[in-house]
Amino acid sequence: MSSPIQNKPASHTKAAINVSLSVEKKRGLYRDLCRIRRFEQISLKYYNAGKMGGFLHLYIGQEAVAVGCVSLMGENDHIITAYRDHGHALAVGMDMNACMAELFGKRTGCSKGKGGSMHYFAPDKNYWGGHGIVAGQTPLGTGLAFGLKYKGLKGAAMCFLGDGAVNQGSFHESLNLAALFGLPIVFIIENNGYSMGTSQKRSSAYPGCLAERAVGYGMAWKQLNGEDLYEVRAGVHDALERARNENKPTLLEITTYRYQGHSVADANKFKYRTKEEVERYEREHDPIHIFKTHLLKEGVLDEAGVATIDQAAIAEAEASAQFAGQSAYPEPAEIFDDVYWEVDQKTEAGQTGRHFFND
Amino acid sequence: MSSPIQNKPASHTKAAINVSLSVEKKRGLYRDLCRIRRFEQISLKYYNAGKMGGFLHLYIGQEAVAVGCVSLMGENDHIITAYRDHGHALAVGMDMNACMAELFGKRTGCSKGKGGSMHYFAPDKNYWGGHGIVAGQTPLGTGLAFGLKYKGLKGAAMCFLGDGAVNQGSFHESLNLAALFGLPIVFIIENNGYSMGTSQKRSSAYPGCLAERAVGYGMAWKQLNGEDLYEVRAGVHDALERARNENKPTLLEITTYRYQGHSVADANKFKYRTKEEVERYEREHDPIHIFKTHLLKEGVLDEAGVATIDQAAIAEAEASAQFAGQSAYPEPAEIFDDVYWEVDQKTEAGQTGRHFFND
Amino acid sequence: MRRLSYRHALREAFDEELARDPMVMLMGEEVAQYNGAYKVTEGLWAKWGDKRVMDTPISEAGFIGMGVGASMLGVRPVMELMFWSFYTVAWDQIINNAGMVRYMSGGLINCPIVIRGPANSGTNVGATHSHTPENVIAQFPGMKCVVPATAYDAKGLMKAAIRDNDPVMFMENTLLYGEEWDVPDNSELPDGELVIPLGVADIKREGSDITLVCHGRAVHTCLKAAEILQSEHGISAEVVDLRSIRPLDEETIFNSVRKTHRLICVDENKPFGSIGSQIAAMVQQHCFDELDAPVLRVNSLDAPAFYSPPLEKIQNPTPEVVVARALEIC
Amino acid sequence: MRRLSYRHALREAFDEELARDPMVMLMGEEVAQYNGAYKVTEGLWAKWGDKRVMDTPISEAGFIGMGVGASMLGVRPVMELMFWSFYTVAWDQIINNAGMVRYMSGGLINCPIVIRGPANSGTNVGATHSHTPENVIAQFPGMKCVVPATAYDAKGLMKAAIRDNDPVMFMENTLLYGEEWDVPDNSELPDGELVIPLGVADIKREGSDITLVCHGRAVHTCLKAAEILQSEHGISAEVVDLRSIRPLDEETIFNSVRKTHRLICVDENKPFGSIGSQIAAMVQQHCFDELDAPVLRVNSLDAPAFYSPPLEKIQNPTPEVVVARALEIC
Ligand SMILES: Cc1ncc(C[n+]2csc(CCOP(=O)(O)OP(=O)(O)O)c2C)c(N)n1
Ligand SMILES: Cc1ncc(C[n+]2csc(CCOP(=O)(O)OP(=O)(O)O)c2C)c(N)n1
Ligand SMILES: [Mg+2]
Ligand SMILES: [Mg+2]
Repeated sequence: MSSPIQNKPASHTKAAINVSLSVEKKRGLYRDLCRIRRFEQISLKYYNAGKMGGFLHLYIGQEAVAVGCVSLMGENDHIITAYRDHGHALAVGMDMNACMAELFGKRTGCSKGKGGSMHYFAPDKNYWGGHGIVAGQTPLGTGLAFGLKYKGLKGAAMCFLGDGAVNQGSFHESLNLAALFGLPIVFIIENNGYSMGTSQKRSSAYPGCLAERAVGYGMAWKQLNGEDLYEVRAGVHDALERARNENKPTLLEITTYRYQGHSVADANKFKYRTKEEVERYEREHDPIHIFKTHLLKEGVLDEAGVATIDQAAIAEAEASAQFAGQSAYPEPAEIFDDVYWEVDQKTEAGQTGRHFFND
Repeated sequence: MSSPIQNKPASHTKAAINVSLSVEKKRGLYRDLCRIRRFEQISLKYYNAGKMGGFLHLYIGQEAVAVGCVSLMGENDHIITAYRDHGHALAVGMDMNACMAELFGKRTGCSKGKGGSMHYFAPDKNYWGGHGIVAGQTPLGTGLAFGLKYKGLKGAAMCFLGDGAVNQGSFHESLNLAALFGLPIVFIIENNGYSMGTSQKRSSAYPGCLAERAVGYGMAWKQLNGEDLYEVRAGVHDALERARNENKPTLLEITTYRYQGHSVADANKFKYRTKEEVERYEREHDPIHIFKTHLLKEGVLDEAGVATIDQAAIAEAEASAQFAGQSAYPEPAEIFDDVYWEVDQKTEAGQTGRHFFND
Repeated sequence: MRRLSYRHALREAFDEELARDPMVMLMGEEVAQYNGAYKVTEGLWAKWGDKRVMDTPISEAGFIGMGVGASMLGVRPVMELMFWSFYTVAWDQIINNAGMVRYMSGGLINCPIVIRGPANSGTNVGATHSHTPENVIAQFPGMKCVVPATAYDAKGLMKAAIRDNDPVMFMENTLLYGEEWDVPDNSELPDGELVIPLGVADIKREGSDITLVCHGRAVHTCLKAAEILQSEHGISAEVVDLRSIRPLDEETIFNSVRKTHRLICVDENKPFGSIGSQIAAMVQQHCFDELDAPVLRVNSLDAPAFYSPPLEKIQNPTPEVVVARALEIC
Repeated sequence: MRRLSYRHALREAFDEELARDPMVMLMGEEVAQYNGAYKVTEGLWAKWGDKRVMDTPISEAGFIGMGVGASMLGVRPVMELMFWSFYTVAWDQIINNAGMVRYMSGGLINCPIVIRGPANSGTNVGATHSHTPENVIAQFPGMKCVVPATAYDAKGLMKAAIRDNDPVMFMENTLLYGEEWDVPDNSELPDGELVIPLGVADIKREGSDITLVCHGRAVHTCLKAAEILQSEHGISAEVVDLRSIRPLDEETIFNSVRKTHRLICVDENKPFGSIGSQIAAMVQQHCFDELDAPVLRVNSLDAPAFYSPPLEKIQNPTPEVVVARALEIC
């Protein structure tokens, strides 16, 4: 019943949605992959230097999923994800400076220092976060699709979640709502094999794969290999078209892998899986390497072009850290901003009655 | 993929679990069916006479499900259900007087007047309620199965829920936990076609039937026709044996029908479904009538025997209402009983510090 | 002036707001085809159709989260919890998503939603169905919380709640749905409609000897107590109806206490952390020298809701208890 | 006397209780093979095995409800919420099932469970991960709620909580896990073990001029404030650590206030409906004539938790703020 992982990328490479990509667009996708990887590597360096607080969940190893999916977005397509959200943020075009400054807790951060690593948002780019409660974003994503349909816009929502998140009730309620109401949404399980230190087998019961949870809702589903950006694009495109044209949801499971620990604070990262396993993925399944190979083969880039893009990404990431470091922290008075819209806008409603109870 | 409803009861009638029933046991099952029906009809009469408050969700039309399932219970089998709980309560052998007195809000009620119609419990009979929050009992039922396994007892839990309850997240979390941990449980969807005024089609997305929600968890499932007590027993027996012997869960969907409104207060009971539909079920699918037909055919009872059992049930139910009417209401001081075990038992822990904050 | 039931007043508010703004829509279990479990939305599905008035499955976390998500795109869903008690299964979506996404996004997002439904005990439906979560909700900066006591307030506050650009938790009362009050027709109003701003308390009865601060059904308990105090004890009680818990009109409370020098807070929460506890804490701090007696609180008796009708009746504040407490400090 | 970290003290409590009663078992996300996200349960899975120390999927409603169900059969699960903040997705199971099944069954059932985990802000993990729900929980009759401030208290209270036959919500603190305190070895104790009854406050510092009532990490804030008050202002502050919120040791609070006549309640809740609000309401009522000044409250500043480290730091009560408030009324 399960659709096995396709290891032969050839067919995807030839999918119309990939063939139609311009050279410039392809180079752009490679640039996106590099920018995400370098941004995160450099954020890790500054995390370790004590410049940030809280969590830092790195996406390194999974980049082709976010980049592939986001590259398919049109004007009325929206995305939402969990706390491992830097990749999606940079892919939609959020400013790297603002992203890094957010990690540093600076006022110039994309959430003014209020959200941190787990809470990047860019409504102007159809990016709705960045959410810390496992699967808590899935009803919200369903709501984005609902909103599109309600407003009569032709578009789709992509809602990302992890393999551990499939066991939260809110996700299942979302699947039923999406299927029942015919909502234009693609749920995308980024299956990196582990929820923190727990392997897929130890957290989930499933027949062949997790995407089969869709069966009980009569929903379409498919498993894709996330190491190949072309496969991601081909499979997700079909699901997006089903959403946009037929108002029908899909549950996709995209297999992928994270090289780092669950978060930077993961002391057991080589206990619940071996170092060998991680290294094998880095060696044999790295999405950036695989996409690079495609582009070299296609003649879209040569080795020098590849290096130039990567160097620029490193430079941009380092510059963003400089920017972040030099930015100011928020002022104490800002603690009470952004709690209530009406208060922020100084409307009458925002000034009637007491809103804050300090004292 | 869906297993179609079996309309030919013959095979079930001949199932070993049914063939092995003694004449006395069969008469007992018929008695149970009548006692539930009559208890509820008479409770409705007294509800309408203003003797009760709150909700009264009647089980009339569904009796073969509770009676069939409970008749399979051994020493270490446990059950739990939702608010439509009178049938299961009487089936496990709860005292009819205590059940009626509970509806009247009397101290002699099974929950001392604290629970009401939705909250019958009899731990001594392995009956764990009676729960008002839709699907809220499903993690508890999973816990009963977990407790059995933890304690090394060979038994199973049966956890009942409605067709509307399948769309609560807690139910799905329960399915995953039960399948993942290998718990001895049978989830039983009593599908009466409606959740309040909403038909199954308007509340749930599903391929062929609701039990197929099990597929995504690799769990066994089956659909049964609940109008025939023999079919219920045959199908549930298999699932119970799987639970007891293999520690494997099953999701059963038992189709059934309620004749009354969702609760006594259902003003729309002939709007979301026609009077004709209800009457057709009463005429053609009544579980008591169908079981009676079996027993008459088998020579287990004759018409006189049937009437005697029914008369006794009416008399018992009327007597229970007299008992309830004559019982005393709880005293105001009892409001603070049964909040904390330690306080009730007057242990040291129950007397250290303030537990109640009146004033 | 027309007499209108609390239920009907709410329905008018929905109808008017549905007409005013195409982004306003209603959703919830049985709100459409069934006309609402308590008939609050009666006739609206017939009038406005599937798109604007929508039934949902029994998936409170799912559909409330869905409404929150849609609100980020500018839809303005008014979502019914058949009982507010069922907030327990949707708590994460309410508090973390509706309540905090604005803050965590540094103000990029706002959620113009209303979550509404009855939030009261006293109808013998058992402990799980008898929550009064206004105190639980009002603790969270980012949330607004409104509890109308009359049909007039219900209509005017609901219209303000729907227009508000922050999440408003609107708590109704099954015991009041059928009660009637004067509610002006729009044609009788200077602005042509009834909108009552959140955060403004209403003095439901003026008095000089003691202040009774209350909200929701407790307002009527206090009004009865005030009558008894006046007629039987010659004590003049002022009844301050908060109407909105957050934002809170503390000035009206403080001014009343400065006048009467005595305060009882009456509400149907369980005592620990009740709205009354918060107000007592505020008043003793800000009116310390004005108080001639300790602030007393009258709450639901501190146990889960008792099913048995006569017992549940005495669990909630009664006029007699309020009178007895008042006599202790007057 | 040994020095033991708060984390290690808890681990000892689990280990001893696992040894004492075969019905005691631990469950939660990553508590077994991973040794706990905060290493509180380190080594216990290796020692006690799969049955007694069990990993669960990320299904808080499911596994907490499962534990509640098992507890009805006599199992005594100690369930970890990786953060107490995740109570939001399990709220129904906690409050309606664990908290009310005893009442609704007329006392036929009890749920001997412990739900535990860190419940604090201040670690820059954002608003959704920084809930301090002791005030939300303590509102519900049927629940017990414990918040230890030291390793000593953590061990003794945890052992009492596990033995308690009612549901106990046990709130730890990530900022204290690594801190060390004196904790006697069992061999040094007259009873051979350390068990601290719930409902008994602890005077962490004696004083005569003002009382600081607090719990959890705020105890240490108050102890520092008390030192400053003493050394810089000659004011002698008494620090009362509640330890247990429900049951609550009100006598110790009242006695202290009767001695000092001044009270500040300090806790890390948001202000509205904080534990401090409840205590202020109680104290002004029961010690009205003893108070020489209004009861003040110091809480977390009234906004969701700010991520930015320097900002979140000033959101929570600091010794300086407590001192400043104390000087207002001393
Ligand atoms: C409701 C809830 N429970 C627990 C957590 C703690 N937690 C954060 S991430 C995580 C693992 C999630 O794994 P997965 O869904 O596979 O996503 P991944 O981290 O692999 O991207 C856990 C347990 C949380 N944030 N929310
Ligand atoms: C969480 C929750 N939401 C809503 C309700 C109100 N409610 C009670 S029963 C019911 C319908 C349930 O239908 P179903 O599961 O099919 O069971 P049936 O009544 O048919 O036995 C609803 C909506 C509730 N009790 N709990
Ligand atoms: Mg994962
Ligand atoms: Mg049903």
